[in-house]
Amino acid sequence: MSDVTPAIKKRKLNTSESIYLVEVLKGMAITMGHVIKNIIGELKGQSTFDTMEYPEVRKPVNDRFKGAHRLTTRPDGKYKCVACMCCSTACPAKCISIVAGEDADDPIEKFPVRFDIDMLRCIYCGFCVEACPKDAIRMDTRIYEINAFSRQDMIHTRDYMRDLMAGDKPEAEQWYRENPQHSPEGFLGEVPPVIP
Amino acid sequence: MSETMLTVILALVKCVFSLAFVMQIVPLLIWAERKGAAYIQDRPGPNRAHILGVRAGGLIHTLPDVFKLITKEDVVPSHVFRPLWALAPIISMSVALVTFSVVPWGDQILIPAEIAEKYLGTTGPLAVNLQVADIDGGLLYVLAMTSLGVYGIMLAGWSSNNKFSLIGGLRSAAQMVSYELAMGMGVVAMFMTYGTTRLDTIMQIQSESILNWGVLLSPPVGLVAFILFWVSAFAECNRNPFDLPEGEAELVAGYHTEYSSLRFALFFMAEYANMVVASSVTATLFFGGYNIPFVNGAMLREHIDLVLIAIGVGGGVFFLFAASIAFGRRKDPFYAAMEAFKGPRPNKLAPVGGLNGLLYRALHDDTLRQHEWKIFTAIWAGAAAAHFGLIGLGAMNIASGMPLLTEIIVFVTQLNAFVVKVLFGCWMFIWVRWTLPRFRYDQLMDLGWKYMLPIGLVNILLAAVWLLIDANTMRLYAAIP
Amino acid sequence: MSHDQKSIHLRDMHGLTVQGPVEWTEEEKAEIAAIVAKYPTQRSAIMPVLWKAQRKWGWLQFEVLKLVAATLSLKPSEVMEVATFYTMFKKEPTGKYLIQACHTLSCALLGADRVIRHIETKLQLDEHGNSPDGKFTLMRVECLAACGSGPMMQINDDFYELLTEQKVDEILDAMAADRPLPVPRPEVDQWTYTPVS
Amino acid sequence: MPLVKVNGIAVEVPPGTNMIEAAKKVGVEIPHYCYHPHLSVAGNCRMCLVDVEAGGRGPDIACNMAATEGLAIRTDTPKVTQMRKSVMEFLLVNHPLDCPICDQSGECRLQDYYMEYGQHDSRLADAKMGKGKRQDIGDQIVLDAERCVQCSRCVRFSDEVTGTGELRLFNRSNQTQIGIFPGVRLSHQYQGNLADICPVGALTLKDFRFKKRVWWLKESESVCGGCATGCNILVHHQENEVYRFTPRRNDEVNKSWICDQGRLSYKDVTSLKRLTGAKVDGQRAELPEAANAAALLLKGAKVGVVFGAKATTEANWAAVKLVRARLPNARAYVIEGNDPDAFTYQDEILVDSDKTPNRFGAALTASQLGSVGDAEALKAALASGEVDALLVLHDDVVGRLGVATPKALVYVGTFKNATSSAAAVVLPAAHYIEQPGTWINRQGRVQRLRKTVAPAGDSVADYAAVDAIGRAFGGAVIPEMPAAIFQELAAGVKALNGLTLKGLGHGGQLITLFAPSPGVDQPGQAAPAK
Repeated sequence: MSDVTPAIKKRKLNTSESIYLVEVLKGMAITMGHVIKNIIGELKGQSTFDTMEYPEVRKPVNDRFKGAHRLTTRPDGKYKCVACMCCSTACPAKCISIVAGEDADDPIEKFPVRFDIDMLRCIYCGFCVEACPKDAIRMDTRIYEINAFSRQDMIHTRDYMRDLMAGDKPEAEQWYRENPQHSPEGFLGEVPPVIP
Repeated sequence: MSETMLTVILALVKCVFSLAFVMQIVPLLIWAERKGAAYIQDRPGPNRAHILGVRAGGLIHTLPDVFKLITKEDVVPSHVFRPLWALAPIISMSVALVTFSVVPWGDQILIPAEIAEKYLGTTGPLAVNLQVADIDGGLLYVLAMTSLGVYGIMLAGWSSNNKFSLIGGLRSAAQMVSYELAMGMGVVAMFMTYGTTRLDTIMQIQSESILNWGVLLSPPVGLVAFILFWVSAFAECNRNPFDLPEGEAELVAGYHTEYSSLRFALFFMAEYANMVVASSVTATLFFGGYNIPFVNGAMLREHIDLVLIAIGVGGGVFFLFAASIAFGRRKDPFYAAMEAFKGPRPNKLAPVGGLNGLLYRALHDDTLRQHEWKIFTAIWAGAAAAHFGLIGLGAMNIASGMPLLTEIIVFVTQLNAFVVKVLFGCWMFIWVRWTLPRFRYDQLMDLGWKYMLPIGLVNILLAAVWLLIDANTMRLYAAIP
Repeated sequence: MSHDQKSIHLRDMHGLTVQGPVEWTEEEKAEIAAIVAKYPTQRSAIMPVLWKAQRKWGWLQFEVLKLVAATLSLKPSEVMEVATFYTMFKKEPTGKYLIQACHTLSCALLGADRVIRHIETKLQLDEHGNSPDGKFTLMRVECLAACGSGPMMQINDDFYELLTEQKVDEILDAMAADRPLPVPRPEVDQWTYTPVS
Repeated sequence: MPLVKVNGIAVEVPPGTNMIEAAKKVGVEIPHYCYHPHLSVAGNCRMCLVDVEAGGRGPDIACNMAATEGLAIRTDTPKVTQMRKSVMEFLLVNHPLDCPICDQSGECRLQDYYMEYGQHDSRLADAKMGKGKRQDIGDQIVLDAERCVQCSRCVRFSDEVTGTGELRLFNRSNQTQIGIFPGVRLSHQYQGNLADICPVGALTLKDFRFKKRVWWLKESESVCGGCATGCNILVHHQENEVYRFTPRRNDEVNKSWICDQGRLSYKDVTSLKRLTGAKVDGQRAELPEAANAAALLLKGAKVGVVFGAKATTEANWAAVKLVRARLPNARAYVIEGNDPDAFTYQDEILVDSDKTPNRFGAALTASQLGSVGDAEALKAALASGEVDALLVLHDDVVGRLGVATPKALVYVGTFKNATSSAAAVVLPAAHYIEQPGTWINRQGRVQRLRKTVAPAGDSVADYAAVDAIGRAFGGAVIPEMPAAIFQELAAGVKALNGLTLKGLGHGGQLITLFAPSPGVDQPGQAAPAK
């Protein structure tokens, strides 16, 4: 009869086990061992804990870890993003919405008036980063606690994503500064008359 | 000052002291429970709350806890039977506190005649018993009071008008009734052996020699009685592995499901107060109470200079050792870990937040934990200095002949011995709780009725046999005034 | 330095205008009519009329192009198309002496760079190739078909060949002082391109 | 007819056909930039180089290769691929890497062919030639000279189609760039076509600039309703929102062009002037409710029906059926001329003076009721009281004729105007791109409308609005499906006999119209586009 669950055979306790006290004391020795080990560790200043003291100490994530998105800027502080919408086209979750605008004072005419990512929809696939021709969006922040008190706040806006990493200077920007001939402006040459 | 007045004042002072004793240990136990659990489970435990950067190893956490429990809304569910529901936590707490009144926490303090006559208006020296209620049936009183504790839990469970609470209460009642018996058996064996139920007399008997300590009396009667008593104490206090009234998984919370705010706090504190009382009674019955092994009160009084030297050197070394460790810990492993994290860090996370953090920042510019360890270094070094200073002062005073000071030093020393025993007992509670799993109801009943009760009965028989054959025991009987 | 041909709007931004009123005199109109008459369509007369305009005003400002277009009943853009195609139509004012120095292979091998640098330092030319007094303008140009006698340069309409630093000094000094110029190409036979002994 | 061979496939084409078109016939695409079927052949992009097997010598450009007997070309040899690759490399030497900000990307020939034939590992070491970017050269057009590949399509367009000749190629060699004479802006009304024919992003439409990436847009066929020409268009829309109109090639009607007014008329779809809900006495009402009110007004009254030159033929046919079934004594009117708010521009290229897209359709159906009155007749009838209730399809009768408003005025229309505000009952009709139907243009060509996006608000197709009145009278007057209505229409109207909706195809069907009434142009007389 295959549908009968075989009975679980209990192991017979030996004498010392059947008087609970010995086993209890054994268990208590184990736990006390942990206590002593941890106290000594604390006194010696070498933490023996398995836990991490989270917000201050973070689990070091891999360099390829895909954290919250950020928008990079050019040396003059403007967005590198030119609202080409490659990212929103590539996005499988359709969570990026961009509204393009025209910057009349800039040789790079197009810029994002709005650039919103709905982080509730985002699946962190990183296709947007792959798709971006301008290195304007990156997921290298290593920020993994993306949370808010409202759905509205879970939509990361343009300026938020720019300021997410304020103070941090990625290598590429440094590189552009040192190699201005390769910067996007280098190709454009003469500034033309501007559309009123 | 009349004799009556003096008695009343002394009684009041002792009451306050005993209440304070229990209530001061409770927060310490809560901390010990959390930290002990954490260390057993290889984690740091509470370490966030701080006052200007000092966290005192998580001790500060109790303060916000208390504040939270006091300021929380007192929710009274509409379906409870209000009078009993309100009474239940009070019963629980008060019973735990009242039980402590018969436990002696020290030898007598003998106030010399000249001081007593001058300030207290007595004729001759005054001997103060360090015990609130010096009653004949001390042990029976303990049994009586602890069995009252079940009412708190039972009434809470019943009056909550909630099936989970009711089941919790029922379990508690059943368990208490079963283990009350085993405990009683253990105690009967002990007072047969001691020949008295007066706790101060029992203490006097134990003072004579370490061989007179309850646990060693009439082997194995004392030991078996201790085990019976101690196991029953776990059940009486509703502590793991016998904490059936509180089943998180199956009973939501158990008998206190409907309680919040300070009413819940009373249950919570009652549990720890019970632990203190149970430990105190155990120490008194089986481990010589306030006695230091091999050294009784008379010896302490006789060699007060040696005692001072021992305390001075031992305490000083301890404090200096603590200071040196604190000094060495100014560079915390925590910071090594923090620096090891080589990623960008969002601005929104600051190491210190809130008003407390702002204050701290206004005062200091080093990191929080470095600051804390600096303070610890200062505290421990200061304690060492104060310790040496006080001991020196005491020595000078004794040299100039101050018997009252001798009495006080003896009292403090014995009290310390008592506290150490009590705390160890409490630690046993915690230790066991985080080691063993909870018993099933039927296992609990099996253990109580099928094993512990027969063993208790046999133990009584054994005690009786010892009474008949052991001259030493007879000598003890003779010593009773 | 050559004309900056990066953007056709650049010259407009200089805000430069030609001297005098932009209109034909009656005689000129008659001459233009004669030129136009030589061709089957009016459009074919663009080049001669542009030449005429360039001689008259020195360079071809937008207004001049418009006048030419109106004269030939064409669209201004059609005239401009032709004017910008040919480099010898000047779209920017130049000095009295326009020096066009060849820097193509033959001349370059024979030391054109040295000569051009010499001219630049001697005349203290600015980035547009103009001398401070506005008298000279230097352009580097491609081959002007005098490869046999390089290095060479063309000043206005005349070729100066087999140049050396001394010879350049001699020519430029004469021009600067408004003295009669050396004979343009005395060294070479005009037709056989063989040096005159 | 000469027989030519493309990649070994023989095809017979009319003499003089160039080989790009011949290859298209056998399904072979020859890439090209400068060639455009409606412009002269310039042959300067060199992208259409093909290998001539027989009938010629060496590689040659297909666009300038007239079909002659025995001509055989190949486009699938490695040599051709290599030639295309080399041409692409030249074209891209100075082309900026602007694709992310370029509106053309997604419909850019340069992108398409680069992916196929590009020199993917660039050999270019020098800086690119900078040219004028973002020049404002016209009301509708932005010029980015850097992106230009000098195909000269726009030059030929402004020379050959509009004849204005503003755009030229200036300078020479690698400095060649497209431009206008300083100060002379584009002045014609066909500027949008420049953006369409530009194979790259040099000429882009200001109106569409940065609005939407084209790969997100869906294209649906329709017909422009701006004037009687009936230019074929593609409606570009996404998620029920219309972003632009572009011309759809129809050699008989509009070739590949459309005027700017028509191009920008997509804005009317979301205009605030739309009627989006039914109204009874100025109060918002549900459609059946309003139809009931209309039926009450018309029942027993002396009804005049004004057939709509802007309504679909189906709607007019529904009106005919309504009159026949329910209003037997009603009189029919067709009012010629334009609404007061129509644009006034007209020319000889495309834009007709008549701004109604379906005048013939209206006249043709109205004539089924016997005599058809004109504006004067309507005025007189209203004045004399012979007509005291009007059913108006789209026509702004009140605004145009200044007639005294009859008590019972039922208006079926898309836009608010004087008539809609004077009407007792208003039934909202969908915009013409929001409904199926047919129009008959000035040539007498029956062209098909399609539903491209959902109707705005409560509006319904205009034949459905008329049918709603019929239902209020007690029963539907026309079938529900557009094909069935057209079948009935084709059977009922002599000129349309034998047509089916499907048979109209993409380009429409020319019909023989009835003898024209005075003042109406002879259909077919008006020339198609130049």
